[in-house]
Amino acid sequence: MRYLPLHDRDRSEMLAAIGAPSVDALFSDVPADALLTEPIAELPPHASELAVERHMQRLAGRNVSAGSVPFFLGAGAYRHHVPASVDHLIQRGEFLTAYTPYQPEIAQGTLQMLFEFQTQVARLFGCEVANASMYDGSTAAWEAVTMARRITKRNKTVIADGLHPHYVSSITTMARFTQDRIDYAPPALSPDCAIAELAARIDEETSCVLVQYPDILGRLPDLAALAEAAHEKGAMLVAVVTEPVALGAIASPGELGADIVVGEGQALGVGLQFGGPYLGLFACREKHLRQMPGRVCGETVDADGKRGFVLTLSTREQHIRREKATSNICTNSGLCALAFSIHMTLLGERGLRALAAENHRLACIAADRLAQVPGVSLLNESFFNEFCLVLDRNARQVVRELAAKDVLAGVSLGRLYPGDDALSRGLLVAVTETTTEEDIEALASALEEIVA
Amino acid sequence: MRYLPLHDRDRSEMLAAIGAPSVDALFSDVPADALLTEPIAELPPHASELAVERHMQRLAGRNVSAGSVPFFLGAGAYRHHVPASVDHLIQRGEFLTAYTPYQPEIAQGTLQMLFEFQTQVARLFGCEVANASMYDGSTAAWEAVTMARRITKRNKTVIADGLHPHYVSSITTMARFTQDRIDYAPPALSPDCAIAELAARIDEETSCVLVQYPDILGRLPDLAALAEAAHEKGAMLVAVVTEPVALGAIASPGELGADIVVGEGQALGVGLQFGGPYLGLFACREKHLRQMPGRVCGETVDADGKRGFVLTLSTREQHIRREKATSNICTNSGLCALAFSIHMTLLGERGLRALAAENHRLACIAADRLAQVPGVSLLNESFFNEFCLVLDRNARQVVRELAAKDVLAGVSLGRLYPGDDALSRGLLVAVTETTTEEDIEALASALEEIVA
Amino acid sequence: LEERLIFEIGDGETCGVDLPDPAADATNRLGGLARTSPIGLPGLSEPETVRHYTRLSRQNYAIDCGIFPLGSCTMKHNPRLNEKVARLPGFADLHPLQPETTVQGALAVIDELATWLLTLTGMPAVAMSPKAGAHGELCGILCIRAALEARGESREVILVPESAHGTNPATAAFAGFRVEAIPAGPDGRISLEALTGRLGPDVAGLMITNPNTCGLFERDIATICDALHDAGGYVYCDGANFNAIVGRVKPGELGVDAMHINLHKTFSTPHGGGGPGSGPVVLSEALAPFAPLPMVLRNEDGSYRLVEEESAGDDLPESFGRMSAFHGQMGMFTRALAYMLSHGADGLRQVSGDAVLNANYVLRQLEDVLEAPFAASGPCMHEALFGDGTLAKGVSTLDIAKALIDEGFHPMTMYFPLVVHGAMLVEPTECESKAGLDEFIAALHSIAERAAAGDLSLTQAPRYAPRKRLDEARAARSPVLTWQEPGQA
Amino acid sequence: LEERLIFEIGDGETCGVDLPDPAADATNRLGGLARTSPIGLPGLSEPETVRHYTRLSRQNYAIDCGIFPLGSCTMKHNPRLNEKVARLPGFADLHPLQPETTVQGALAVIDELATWLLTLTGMPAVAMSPKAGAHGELCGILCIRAALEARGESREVILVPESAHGTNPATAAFAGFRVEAIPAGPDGRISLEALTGRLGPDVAGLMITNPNTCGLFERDIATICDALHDAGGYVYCDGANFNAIVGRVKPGELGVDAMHINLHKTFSTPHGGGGPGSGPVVLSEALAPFAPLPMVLRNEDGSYRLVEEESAGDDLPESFGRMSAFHGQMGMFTRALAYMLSHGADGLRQVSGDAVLNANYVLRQLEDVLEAPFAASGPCMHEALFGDGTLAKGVSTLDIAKALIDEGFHPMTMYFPLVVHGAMLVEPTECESKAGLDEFIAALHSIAERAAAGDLSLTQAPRYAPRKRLDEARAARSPVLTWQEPGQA
Repeated sequence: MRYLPLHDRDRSEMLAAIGAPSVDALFSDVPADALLTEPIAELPPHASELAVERHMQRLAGRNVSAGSVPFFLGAGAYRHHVPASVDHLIQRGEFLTAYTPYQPEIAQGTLQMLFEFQTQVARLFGCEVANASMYDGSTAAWEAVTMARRITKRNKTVIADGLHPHYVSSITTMARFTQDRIDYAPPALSPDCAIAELAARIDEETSCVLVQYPDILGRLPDLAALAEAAHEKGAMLVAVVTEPVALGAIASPGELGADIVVGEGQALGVGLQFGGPYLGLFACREKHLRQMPGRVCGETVDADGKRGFVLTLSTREQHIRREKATSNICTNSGLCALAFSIHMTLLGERGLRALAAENHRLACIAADRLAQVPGVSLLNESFFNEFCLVLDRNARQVVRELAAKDVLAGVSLGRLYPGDDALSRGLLVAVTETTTEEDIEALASALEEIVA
Repeated sequence: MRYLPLHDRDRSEMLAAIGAPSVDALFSDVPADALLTEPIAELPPHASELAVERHMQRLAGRNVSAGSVPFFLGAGAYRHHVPASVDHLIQRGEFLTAYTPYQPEIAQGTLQMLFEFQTQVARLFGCEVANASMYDGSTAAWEAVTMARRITKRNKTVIADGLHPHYVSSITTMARFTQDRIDYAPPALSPDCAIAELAARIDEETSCVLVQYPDILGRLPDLAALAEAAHEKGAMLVAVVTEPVALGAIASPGELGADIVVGEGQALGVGLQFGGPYLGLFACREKHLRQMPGRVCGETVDADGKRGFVLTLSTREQHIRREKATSNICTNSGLCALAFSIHMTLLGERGLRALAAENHRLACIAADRLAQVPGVSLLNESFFNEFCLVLDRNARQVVRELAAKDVLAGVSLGRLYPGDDALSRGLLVAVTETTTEEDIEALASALEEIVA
Repeated sequence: LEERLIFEIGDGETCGVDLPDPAADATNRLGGLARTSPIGLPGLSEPETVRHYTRLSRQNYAIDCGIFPLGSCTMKHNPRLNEKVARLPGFADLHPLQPETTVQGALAVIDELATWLLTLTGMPAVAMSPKAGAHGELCGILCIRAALEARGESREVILVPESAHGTNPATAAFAGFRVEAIPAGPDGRISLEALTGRLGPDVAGLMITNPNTCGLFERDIATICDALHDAGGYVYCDGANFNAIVGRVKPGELGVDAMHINLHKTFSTPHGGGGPGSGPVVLSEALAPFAPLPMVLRNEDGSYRLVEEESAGDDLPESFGRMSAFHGQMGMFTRALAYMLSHGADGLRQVSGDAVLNANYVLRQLEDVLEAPFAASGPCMHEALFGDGTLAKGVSTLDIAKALIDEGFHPMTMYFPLVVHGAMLVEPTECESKAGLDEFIAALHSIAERAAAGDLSLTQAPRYAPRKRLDEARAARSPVLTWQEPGQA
Repeated sequence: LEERLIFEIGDGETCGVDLPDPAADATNRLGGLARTSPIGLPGLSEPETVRHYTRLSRQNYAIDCGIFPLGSCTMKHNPRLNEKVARLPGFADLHPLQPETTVQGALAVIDELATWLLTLTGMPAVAMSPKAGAHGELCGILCIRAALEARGESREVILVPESAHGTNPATAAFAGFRVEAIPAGPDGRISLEALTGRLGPDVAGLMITNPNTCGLFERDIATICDALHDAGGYVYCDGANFNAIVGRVKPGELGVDAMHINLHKTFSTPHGGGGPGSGPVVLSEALAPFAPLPMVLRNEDGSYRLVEEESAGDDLPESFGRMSAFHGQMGMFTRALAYMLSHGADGLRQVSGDAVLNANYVLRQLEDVLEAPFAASGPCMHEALFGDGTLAKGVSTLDIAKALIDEGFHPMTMYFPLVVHGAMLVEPTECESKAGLDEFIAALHSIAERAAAGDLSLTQAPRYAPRKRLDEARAARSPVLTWQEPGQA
């Protein structure tokens, strides 16, 4: 087998050195009736690289890849152009095949990268500190809820209607077991984020209010007003960003008063990948540092006084603190963080702003064009690169019909909110720099055919 | 521009340091009437990575890639499965973006690899020494002719009829300017390599006889007999190997008496690439070492006595010897040599033999199946992984018709020997481990439809 | 050569991508939220970027550079084939919310991988979506909670052996359980007596690691599972050490109710300097009904469907709900499936055999110079455990580890498991050749001899790494987690 | 850590691929030539292979690691986009002899690239197939020979300036010409007087490099071309230095008849530790009819055809023939085209501007400590040339180069051009930032100061490289080019 270097000759010599008669004899502690003596018959034998590649290509060929058709899906996962150098660099063996940097003297590459990543995330979110990444945006959002609970010692969470329903589900599931109380209702098909109504739900028992920015309908809620309302009641404002590119065009949640900002970093460097692995971003104020979950990398010096980096504050973590840890998280999303950080480094301030501007420009063109289709109207008054169309038919059905015409038209609200009739005519359309004007025209024409 | 790090601010500072008023002023030595003052208007302005990638993808999409259809082309370029680790490793920046190892202390990676490569090539070819690679098989073949001329001080070259016609053309072209005399005639549609007739053409003025092994029709000439005949007249035997995988199954040219063995290494590690870059292999006897063209890497020690490697014997080379050099070759095919060497290392003795056996096994199946098609007969008595079919129609036309049916059926002799009516019904069919039995069946069925 | 930070190299004007600069007069529909302040992100040109990360990478050690014998981490070869297949546009360029008809190949990957996992573990169901081992633990523990709730019971205690990974108690606590420790016996295995003595109506379950973190197989596992079940509890098995037994024991046949599988350990998806992982959880009949959403099911016509909130009522009515957005770590699924197909049933069996053989070889070649507390407990599994008993005063496990760095090797896991003083846990995996192991053993043997002899120069190691020993206490005392412009720190 | 040779690691049994072992009883049709003796090739498992080459690579310096200022080599950034597009199956997995209808996109790449080259050089024709710069030189020289033959003349002399690349005389000699040297004037440029004095009916042509290897633009190039043409000769221009003038001067407008273009220099296809290269040759009206086969032509319907031996009689009747199998370095064409499209007309002009600016900056920042023989000859082009005049006795150009290695930089080109004693030719290219250049300049400045002061420790450099100074004389004296089993050497 190509990955296994031992020979039978090696094995014999090693068994002799050990004093064991056979490899099987090394498994003598396993109950005899449970020990398999032969390869499992239901599974195939080993296969050549060529055969495996063929099999996987065949499966890949049964999918319609986003790049092969006009494509408009978003709703928490965005298709952006990732420079080729990003993928090249993350595939360097020294990054790809390293473990968590437990021996910092021979892991400065990963550690310095994480320190840079933390700084980039903190600045992007307008916060003072950030961690070294988490699984994804949805789990980061739940971690933010638990962090707010630890800080405020309250257990009611108010969730704005514009939070991604998968995030709401994930939080609700966890809360069911931890006795957190969740105050949430799905959105109406309205351009208004209804900040005042939301603020009214915050009370003295509220640990935090969670709001997505831009939200699931592409709307841009007034975070500053919400921060004021939350702080007034001693609650924290947690902002959730699922499209970090937006922050090249709009003010950061931290600037607007958010106490914790979490997000999904997939849009930069990581790619769609059918939903994972993605990249949880987590940032907060410095004063809450020791309540922040997840790994962090910090600066220090070595025995010669040279600057170096280490994983730090591990007293918050599971491997030291066990049942008193701030989180059970062990693995982070290191390689995705690297991809995000490289992409961000290539962009820089100027590139991120230009990228955001280009996304917004194309989204405006698309919104205007699509709103001209009879039977289609634009819900949003404001948006960044994603907006909600209201059709005069069930949007989920329209999406399926368009897929049959090789147009991936967007995400229907029916997919996200099954059983909610009021939302069934909503269609989320995302536009990025990878969208061409021909794509927009193709969607508009196909919609015209189908909706008409 | 994303590849150019200077800013206008940098430029101003640097111009000030230089004492020049502008970048344009640095070009003051260029005749004013030839100096362009604006970007060339006929060429487009710079483009984003996304735009360039789209353009190139569009062009790539206008080709039918070998892997997408049943595929049987060979004739000097073979499609083998290249393990994914080969391409990964050659893309490591330290290999990919290094120059010729002129500073050996910081190029031991490339140099040790070349030393290993030379050893692999020498052993594969059954020779004592090998160089660090040349452009491709055809140019290596010409270099062998000139080397034989230098050694024997004779200038007549006898070329066997089975040498790849592109190689013959390349040699003939060069010989036209250097007054070498070439004795060559194209092959007949015969299973017999006619070694005796070939031997009879060797005389006291012959510097070398060039023979391909296996030859262009897939035949296996008796090198030992030819070596004897050549040596008898004081001529050298130059063997040309265009399918190195064959040497896992058949005896090496060196064992059989060849003095110089050259070849095309593309089959291992390099891939088809529409014909280039490929990999010229060159090996010979140690006693002719100093007449061997091209770069070579040799073992030495450093100031601490540690083993190390350097480019050596440069007194043969153009950069030292100028017009007295053994060749004008400067660049080799280093990265392709690396790919070849890695692939060979993964295979090893056992893997190369297994690979060769699998190629031969599938080729035998294909030959038998295709010979059953009415109007098709098999020319070869012996072959490795490529053989010649004789059709009852013009094979070139058949290949075109099969291409229209999405079957790439092989190389017609009409493509290789245009205007030679006697050969026009010949079709070369190559089969490798990448060929499936379904592919063979697809070709047989399609042939049946077309030839019938 | 020192590598500066991107903030020290780049600036806000430089850019390594080509994008049109925004029109100055462009209108926007940003609802008055247009950014007005700078972000503070430096940009680098592409050549500078490639160099920065290339140079950084060269300061890392990785499995591609040599042995990485971190116990309980299973650092094995990462085939590049797997990277290649994961990047096929048909997998990598697929949106998680595309219509089902356009992602049938992706759903097939999930289903095929699930079938492999079920067959290898002998379990009836698997939750594919957990994003890493600890997330998988959470999934298993929530299944237990959901099962108890369905039974109308509110058992509040999870038993965890002393030697467990720290994630086990953290997970149980995070899910709202009270954690109680169970001690190990002198042979390094769980004390059956202590365990059965503690069982009762308040015990929800046991979290056990098997093979355990002392590198030993828990011989009594079937008995333990029976005892838990008899007492109305469930058994969660930490699958981090599955590499020792893959293809040789089906945990389902031993009676466990839930086990996560680290695809990034046993099935070789790359660790990437700390993630991403992927932690599918296999479940017993008892826990299967409570598995989280989403789930991939096969239709009668051979096509696949995705069970999400909408159809859960029909297909998985007792599901405890969703643990994260979308469908799990697809990028890891393709890699793991390619790995499994490559090895096959025979190859995976060889994996565990060679991994265990290599570990026993290490154990026996070093027990003359290092304390091997459980050497008498029989063969170890895929990890060899040593203590610091033979080290002279003034030399610690940490010094041994750092001295290995100077010999060109990555150190083993230090100070874990906690049950052994100054523990050193060596997991060579099946990917090391005998010649490679012999080199590692020789280096460690020599260091151990120096340590026993009191060679205090070991405390100065590493000397030949990109950094000398780093001051971790200082980093924690006054944390600096982000870069500040000089003068603003 | 030392890296052993594959022959010292592997053996004939180990294998890093999975292939069925041949059936022992398999018959064959190998005509009695079946191999009976072993080859002697070691195999390594895949993990061992990945490690071996990863470790080897780490002993290399490369442009991805830092500045690589080798004069006349133009080591610039290699964009990974280009690697990506070259690997699209539609390019990489294409056989050179596929029917024309199945390779229209590939032919379009060749034609598009040709159009860029023609437009940038102002020439009417281009031969795309030469495989590297020296092969391109040969192509150009053979065109000249063919043109002379067509005129019925047998001129036998090619003039080559002293400062020419060694390939120039080697090429001319290889093509059967006699080579005569033309001296340079004191300002580092070709002596117009010496040149015109030598012209006559035996002179076939001149091989000139412009900008020349002293880093200077040959101001009299148009006059020189006219003189050659008047005397019945042709002008071959070595295009290795085209990076200095791309987008700013069209060599065709200066009167040259042939020029090769190193795609691996000016257009950034990666050097790969010594190749592959690619050397298309642009040709004047006078030489175009003699261009080698094959050639890509555009049909009236927009499709492309490949002119090979078959159709040459119609399309290119005077072609001197084929120089190599197949169609040239396609893998380099795709990369070079992607590079050109990325830069565009404006970007390429910026390339030459920045390259020349960087070189002049280096020249002026170092002329106080290093001899700069042509500093007074005006601005240099993209290379700064220094001599060893300021070095103290006992310290050589070689020592300066090796000392740069210890500072973390790749040295410049040494001892070339021959016209300057102890020459150091620095080509920073446009890909270096000012900050990066300043670091390099500071290091070289300090070394030059030490060299002037007679610091003999420089002769011990490098100290911090994977190897100390290597004994090149020994390697040449008793060449060891292949590994032998111990005891058999």
